[in-house]
Amino acid sequence: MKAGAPEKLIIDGKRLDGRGIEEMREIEARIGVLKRADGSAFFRFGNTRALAAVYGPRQLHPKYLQDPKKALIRCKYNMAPFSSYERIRPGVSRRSIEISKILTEALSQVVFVEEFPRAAIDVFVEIIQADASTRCAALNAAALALADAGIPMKDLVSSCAAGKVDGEIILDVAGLEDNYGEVDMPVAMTPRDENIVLLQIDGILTKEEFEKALDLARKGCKKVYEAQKAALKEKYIEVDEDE
Amino acid sequence: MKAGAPEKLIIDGKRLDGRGIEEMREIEARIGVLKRADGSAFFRFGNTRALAAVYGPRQLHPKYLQDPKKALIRCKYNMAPFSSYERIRPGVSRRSIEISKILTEALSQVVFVEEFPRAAIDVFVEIIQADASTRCAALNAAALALADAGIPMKDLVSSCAAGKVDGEIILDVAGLEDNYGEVDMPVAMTPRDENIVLLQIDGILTKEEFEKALDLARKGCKKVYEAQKAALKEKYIEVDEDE
Amino acid sequence: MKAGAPEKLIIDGKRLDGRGIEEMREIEARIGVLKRADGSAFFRFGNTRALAAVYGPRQLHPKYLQDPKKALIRCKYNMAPFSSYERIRPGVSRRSIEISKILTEALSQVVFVEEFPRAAIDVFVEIIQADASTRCAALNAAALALADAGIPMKDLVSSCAAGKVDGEIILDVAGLEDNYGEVDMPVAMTPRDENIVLLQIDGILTKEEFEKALDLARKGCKKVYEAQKAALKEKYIEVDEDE
Amino acid sequence: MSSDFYELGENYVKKLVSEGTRLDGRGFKEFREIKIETGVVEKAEGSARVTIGNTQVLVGVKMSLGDPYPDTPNEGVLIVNTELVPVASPTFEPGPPDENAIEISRVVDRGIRESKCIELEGLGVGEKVWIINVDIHVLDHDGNLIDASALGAIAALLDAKIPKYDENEEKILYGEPDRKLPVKDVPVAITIGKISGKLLVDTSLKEEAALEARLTVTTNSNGEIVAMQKGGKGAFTPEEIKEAVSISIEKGKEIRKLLGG
Amino acid sequence: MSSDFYELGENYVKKLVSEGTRLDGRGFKEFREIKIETGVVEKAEGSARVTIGNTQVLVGVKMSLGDPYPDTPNEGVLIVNTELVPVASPTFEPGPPDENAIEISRVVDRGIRESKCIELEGLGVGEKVWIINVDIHVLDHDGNLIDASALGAIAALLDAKIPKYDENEEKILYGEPDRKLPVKDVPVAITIGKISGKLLVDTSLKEEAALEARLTVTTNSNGEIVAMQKGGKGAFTPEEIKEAVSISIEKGKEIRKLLGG
Amino acid sequence: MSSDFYELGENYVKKLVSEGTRLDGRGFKEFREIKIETGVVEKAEGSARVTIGNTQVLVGVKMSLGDPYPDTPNEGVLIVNTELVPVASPTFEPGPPDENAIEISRVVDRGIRESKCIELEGLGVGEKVWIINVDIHVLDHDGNLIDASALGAIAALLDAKIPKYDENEEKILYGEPDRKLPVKDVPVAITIGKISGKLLVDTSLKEEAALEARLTVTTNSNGEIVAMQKGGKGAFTPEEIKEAVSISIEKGKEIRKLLGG
Repeated sequence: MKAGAPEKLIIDGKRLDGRGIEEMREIEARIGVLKRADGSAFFRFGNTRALAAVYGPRQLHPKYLQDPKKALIRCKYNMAPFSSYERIRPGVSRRSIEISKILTEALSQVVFVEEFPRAAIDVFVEIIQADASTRCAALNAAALALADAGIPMKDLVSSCAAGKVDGEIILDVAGLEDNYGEVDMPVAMTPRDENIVLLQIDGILTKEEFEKALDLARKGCKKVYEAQKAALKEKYIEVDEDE
Repeated sequence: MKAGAPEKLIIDGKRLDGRGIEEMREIEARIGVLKRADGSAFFRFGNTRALAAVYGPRQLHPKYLQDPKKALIRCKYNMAPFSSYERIRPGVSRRSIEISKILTEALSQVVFVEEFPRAAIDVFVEIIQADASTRCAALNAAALALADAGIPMKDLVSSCAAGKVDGEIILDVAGLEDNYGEVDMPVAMTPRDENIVLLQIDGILTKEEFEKALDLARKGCKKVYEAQKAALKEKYIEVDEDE
Repeated sequence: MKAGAPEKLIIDGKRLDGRGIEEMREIEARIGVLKRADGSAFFRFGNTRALAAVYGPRQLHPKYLQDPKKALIRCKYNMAPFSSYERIRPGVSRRSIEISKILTEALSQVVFVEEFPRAAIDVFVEIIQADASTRCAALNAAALALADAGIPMKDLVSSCAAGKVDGEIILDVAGLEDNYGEVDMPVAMTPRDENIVLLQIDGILTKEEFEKALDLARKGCKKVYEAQKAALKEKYIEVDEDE
Repeated sequence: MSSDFYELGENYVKKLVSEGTRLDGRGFKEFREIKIETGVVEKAEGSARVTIGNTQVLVGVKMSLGDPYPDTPNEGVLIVNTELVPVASPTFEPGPPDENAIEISRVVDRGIRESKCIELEGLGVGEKVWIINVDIHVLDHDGNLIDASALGAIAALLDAKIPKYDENEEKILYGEPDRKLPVKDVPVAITIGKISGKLLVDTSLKEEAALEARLTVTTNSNGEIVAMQKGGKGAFTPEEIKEAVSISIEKGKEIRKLLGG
Repeated sequence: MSSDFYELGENYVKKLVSEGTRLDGRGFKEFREIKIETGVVEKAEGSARVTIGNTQVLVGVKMSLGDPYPDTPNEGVLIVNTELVPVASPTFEPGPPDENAIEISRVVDRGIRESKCIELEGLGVGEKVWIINVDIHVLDHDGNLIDASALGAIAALLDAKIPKYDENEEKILYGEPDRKLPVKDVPVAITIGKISGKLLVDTSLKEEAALEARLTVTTNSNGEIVAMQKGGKGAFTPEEIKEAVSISIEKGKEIRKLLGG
Repeated sequence: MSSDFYELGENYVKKLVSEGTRLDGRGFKEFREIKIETGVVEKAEGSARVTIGNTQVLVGVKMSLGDPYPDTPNEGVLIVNTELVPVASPTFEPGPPDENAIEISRVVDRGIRESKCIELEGLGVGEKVWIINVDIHVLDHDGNLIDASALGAIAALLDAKIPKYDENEEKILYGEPDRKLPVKDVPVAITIGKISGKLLVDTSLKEEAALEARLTVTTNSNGEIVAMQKGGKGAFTPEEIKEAVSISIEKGKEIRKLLGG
């Protein structure tokens, strides 16, 4: 066992931060939070904060990377140096390269890339503060920023993590659960048709536990989707009121 | 106070190397010191030695960097590994990147860049030995090398540092003054119209002290200019004699 | 003397691994060992194992590197991280850059580069295990891989090392001889006309010793050539039998 | 083989799969021939060459002494690194690992780490611990690199011996094995590809040109999931995911037998 | 906004300035609205978000233990780093800091260092000293990045607490503040831009397309100059420099008040 | 000088050589004028400026304390580094050493190391040893960089003094020499070029455009070979190699005299 681990992470059905087994942290979603970007959004799960900006569709350089049939989505995930107790050294890491790759793949599924041949659509995500599920928060912010930029999309992407802690399948791993829990399982779905565009597992699950966790994550993604829709609607109403 | 600091840097109006308050170190300026370069020059303030070479105007690659209206000046400042008591690791540092930037900006002011659209004019400076004011020596050598290369210029650039040591405003900081003095203030001017193209301050000055230091630096720049003119003239005379 | 050195490396005319002064280690040569490459080969001197792959002639990018008169040979030498007792950090080292350069130069001598203007012929060599003479094994594998790729060549290249150990001129330095011997001298020849395309010496030799070593290396290269020819013939026969 | 094939072939592969067949006639849940050879690099503490059809991967385990993680001072440290060396494919270039190589490393790493197959506890030597470097060297690329890499990694770990350590000289006596590296489970990664809406195992390079999405499921000897990674730009339905998990558990068992596990 | 604007707009900006006005109607010595919010990143020892108009900068202070400089063995070490992250502008690219980011770092660093505002003496812990990492993260670029960055840096330092240190475990107890970082002065950087021969404060991005030269003057609470940096390809007359210094001292006082300084 | 010359000039150089002459009228075994000046950088422990015709190389020796190689705990460590700085040639670019710079470093390094000219034994200071950094700075490139670099390196080493070390303060007292660096032999590198089948020494830049192959032979005071390096894309016959060795021994003796060796 790792040094510093608490004896139990779930006591009488309550988690260390007071949440129930299937309870998510507070969610906050806002769009249009940056002025310079073509689209932007902020997404928060408790203390995990992500900021996304979209630039594009724009010309892709160098030219040999252009795809004559579609736009190239490029998502870059980055953690601010002060986002974690141990300072994060600026620059890419193996972890950030892998996360950027899977975020890019997840977003590529929902954007109508055929509408912008030869173009690039760049999605940059900054993790302002990290307390687990940063890739889920990143993806939620990125999908909103794409919508804010007016990029045509088949669907949004909504993401959250399930996991296993003290033998229980739980929703939205956070805090000490992230260090001392058994399993972390980030999931992302297209909310309307419930297709899975991101799925990772770290840790041991039986097939039955996995299916339970997947089902729980699906419920979590739906809640995320509600927050995303509300953020988009709020802006829409604001615009209306402005007119 | 830093370890190893001397008690006083000025004793009875004399500095540790025997100079007076407003006295510069020995200056040496020569042009045409390299054969391969299109223009070259050597400049020395006491033990600070700088060597500059100019290549260009020449074609700028990659093409997307070309400016259809003018030449791009690119100045690179580099310290030789053996130029300092502590060996300088080869390669760029944050310091050398910043100095290269401000030297480039200072030189861009005096070259008739409009005469060479789409071209690059590369100015490389090697600090052979460092004893304070390396950026000033670099700029003095660079301006001479540009003249040696026959690049049309509105004016030269002449540079030296003023500073504050033991509470006194002095000219041409050097030696222990560089480590233990209060203020270093490199200045560069176009000598004919006395415009300021480089100015930095590290350390605390009142407005009055600053104005005094600026005035002193101006006098120093004039002396530098005399040495630069002499170097250019010497070559000109040599050429005459050759003919 | 280095720590851990054995008292003698040659005892009663026999080397520590039982070989005579002019005896080479076991040689193994095979071609067509990889499916994806245009040509490939494996070469072994005892415990030194090299794997070479050829890609090309293929288009050379970026275009400004293209030579309108001939193909550019590019050989890259790399040691697998597990090829040595001390793990080799992945990535290029000064050593691997130098070896890549001299291998490229040696191979450029034998390929009819004029036949493929503007093209690149890439030769990649992986050292799977290192026990001295890795550059010789690399070159032997590379020459075979070029032949396997059907690249027209004036001649093969055959390489082995001579050396000096315990005062004696020996063939094919290996094992402790590599660490504690006096001289290592890798040589590569074009086997038919016996021109020297690679030659390096580390260590002290008189002119007479050098000439003796060169002569011995020439004999070694001939043995290497026999093994290379056999490998090429074997494939040729296999091909015949297939038909 | 020209790169044109891969473009043109994409539709042909999809057509075949939608008709229930594959380019080389295999069944959807059938691997190409798998060969595992260990002890192939004498200077490595452990090594394995794995071929799956024409795909060839060489894995070496090198052990050295280094600092532990602060929160696990007595545990050995696992480091997995993948080099897609340019001998293996015309599209691989020399240089630091790209995102594909990094994804392989991290998926293989997670399978080993999360299965807890190496007894890392007890791998301390004084203040230091054994660093277990697993280096995956891809030599020939004909598809399904993740499964081949993961299989090579566990095979090389099962082959690995900890070298003796001379405490007086503070020197590792490479070439003089002390004891086997304690490996007590055999994680196996199975990657399921989706083409024309069908699920396939062990996709070849030509098939991968037509791949919609993929899911790698690593399972342990108990048939439990220890790691999972969805890759590719496409999506899976929850039902497809569940089916893929079932296939992975089943194929994992078969392949584990090849390692005597 | 298309990049064409910036080209076309350059002449328009110059014309306006030469007529005595600015694009957004401000006076030449008038800043856009400044907002300063501190404590915005709980995991950082200190943090601040500064907006000047649409320019937005987030600064975090992280503290760790490291080696002192050899000639100041008991003093803490200040490190300032700027990331022009690509969310902030279509011209910013991922990668290591470029010359613009480095210049911001070095100008901000000099202002803090030369003002001696942090009591570095006394920040030793045994053989180690506190390393004070000031990370400037530019989030939205609408001009005047130096002033916003410098303001964010000093605001975050004023907000910073030194964490507790467990000497037995040799571990920093992040999240458990011990005492305030001792900051005893408030350096403020004011950048003066020159357009059409006029001096302006707080240039917006559109104005910066027309910038001839700029001068950043950092002053302390006594109204003394602590650092100066001339930037840009143009020149200043000595008189302009002196005027710029006066403006900077005056504006520095105003802005220092926003920090309670 | 335009780069066209080098292309056009190649054939002219070859023609001249095949007729028994050279561009500048020198004999095939004749060097351009060699000048050696030492002590040219006061802050370096040793330094030399070498010119061979218009080729100019500056070499500095800097000494610091560092860790020995594990198998030679009492020996100093030699590190040779070459910078082809862009002042020297329009084809040199800023950045890390390329393959040409690395080859120069390694050829010079081998000549010094294998000649055993520096008494490395006895250069220990407690647990540390003296690290001898030989930095070759090429300032003007008109051909034959290897010989000029090697000559500058040994001249700078012969000039070098070990600085005093204050054991109490654990500080090197730079600028206060303690004793001469013990150098007991003078290796000299001679590079033989092959043009039109003829062997030449000291090729100029224009001649190097026509170079078929080259051989660098480093010899010691006894006239023994201590290192050799064949470079270039061409080949030598064994007889040419033997002739080149003889020339190198002979010219090495001549040049060694310039160093008082």
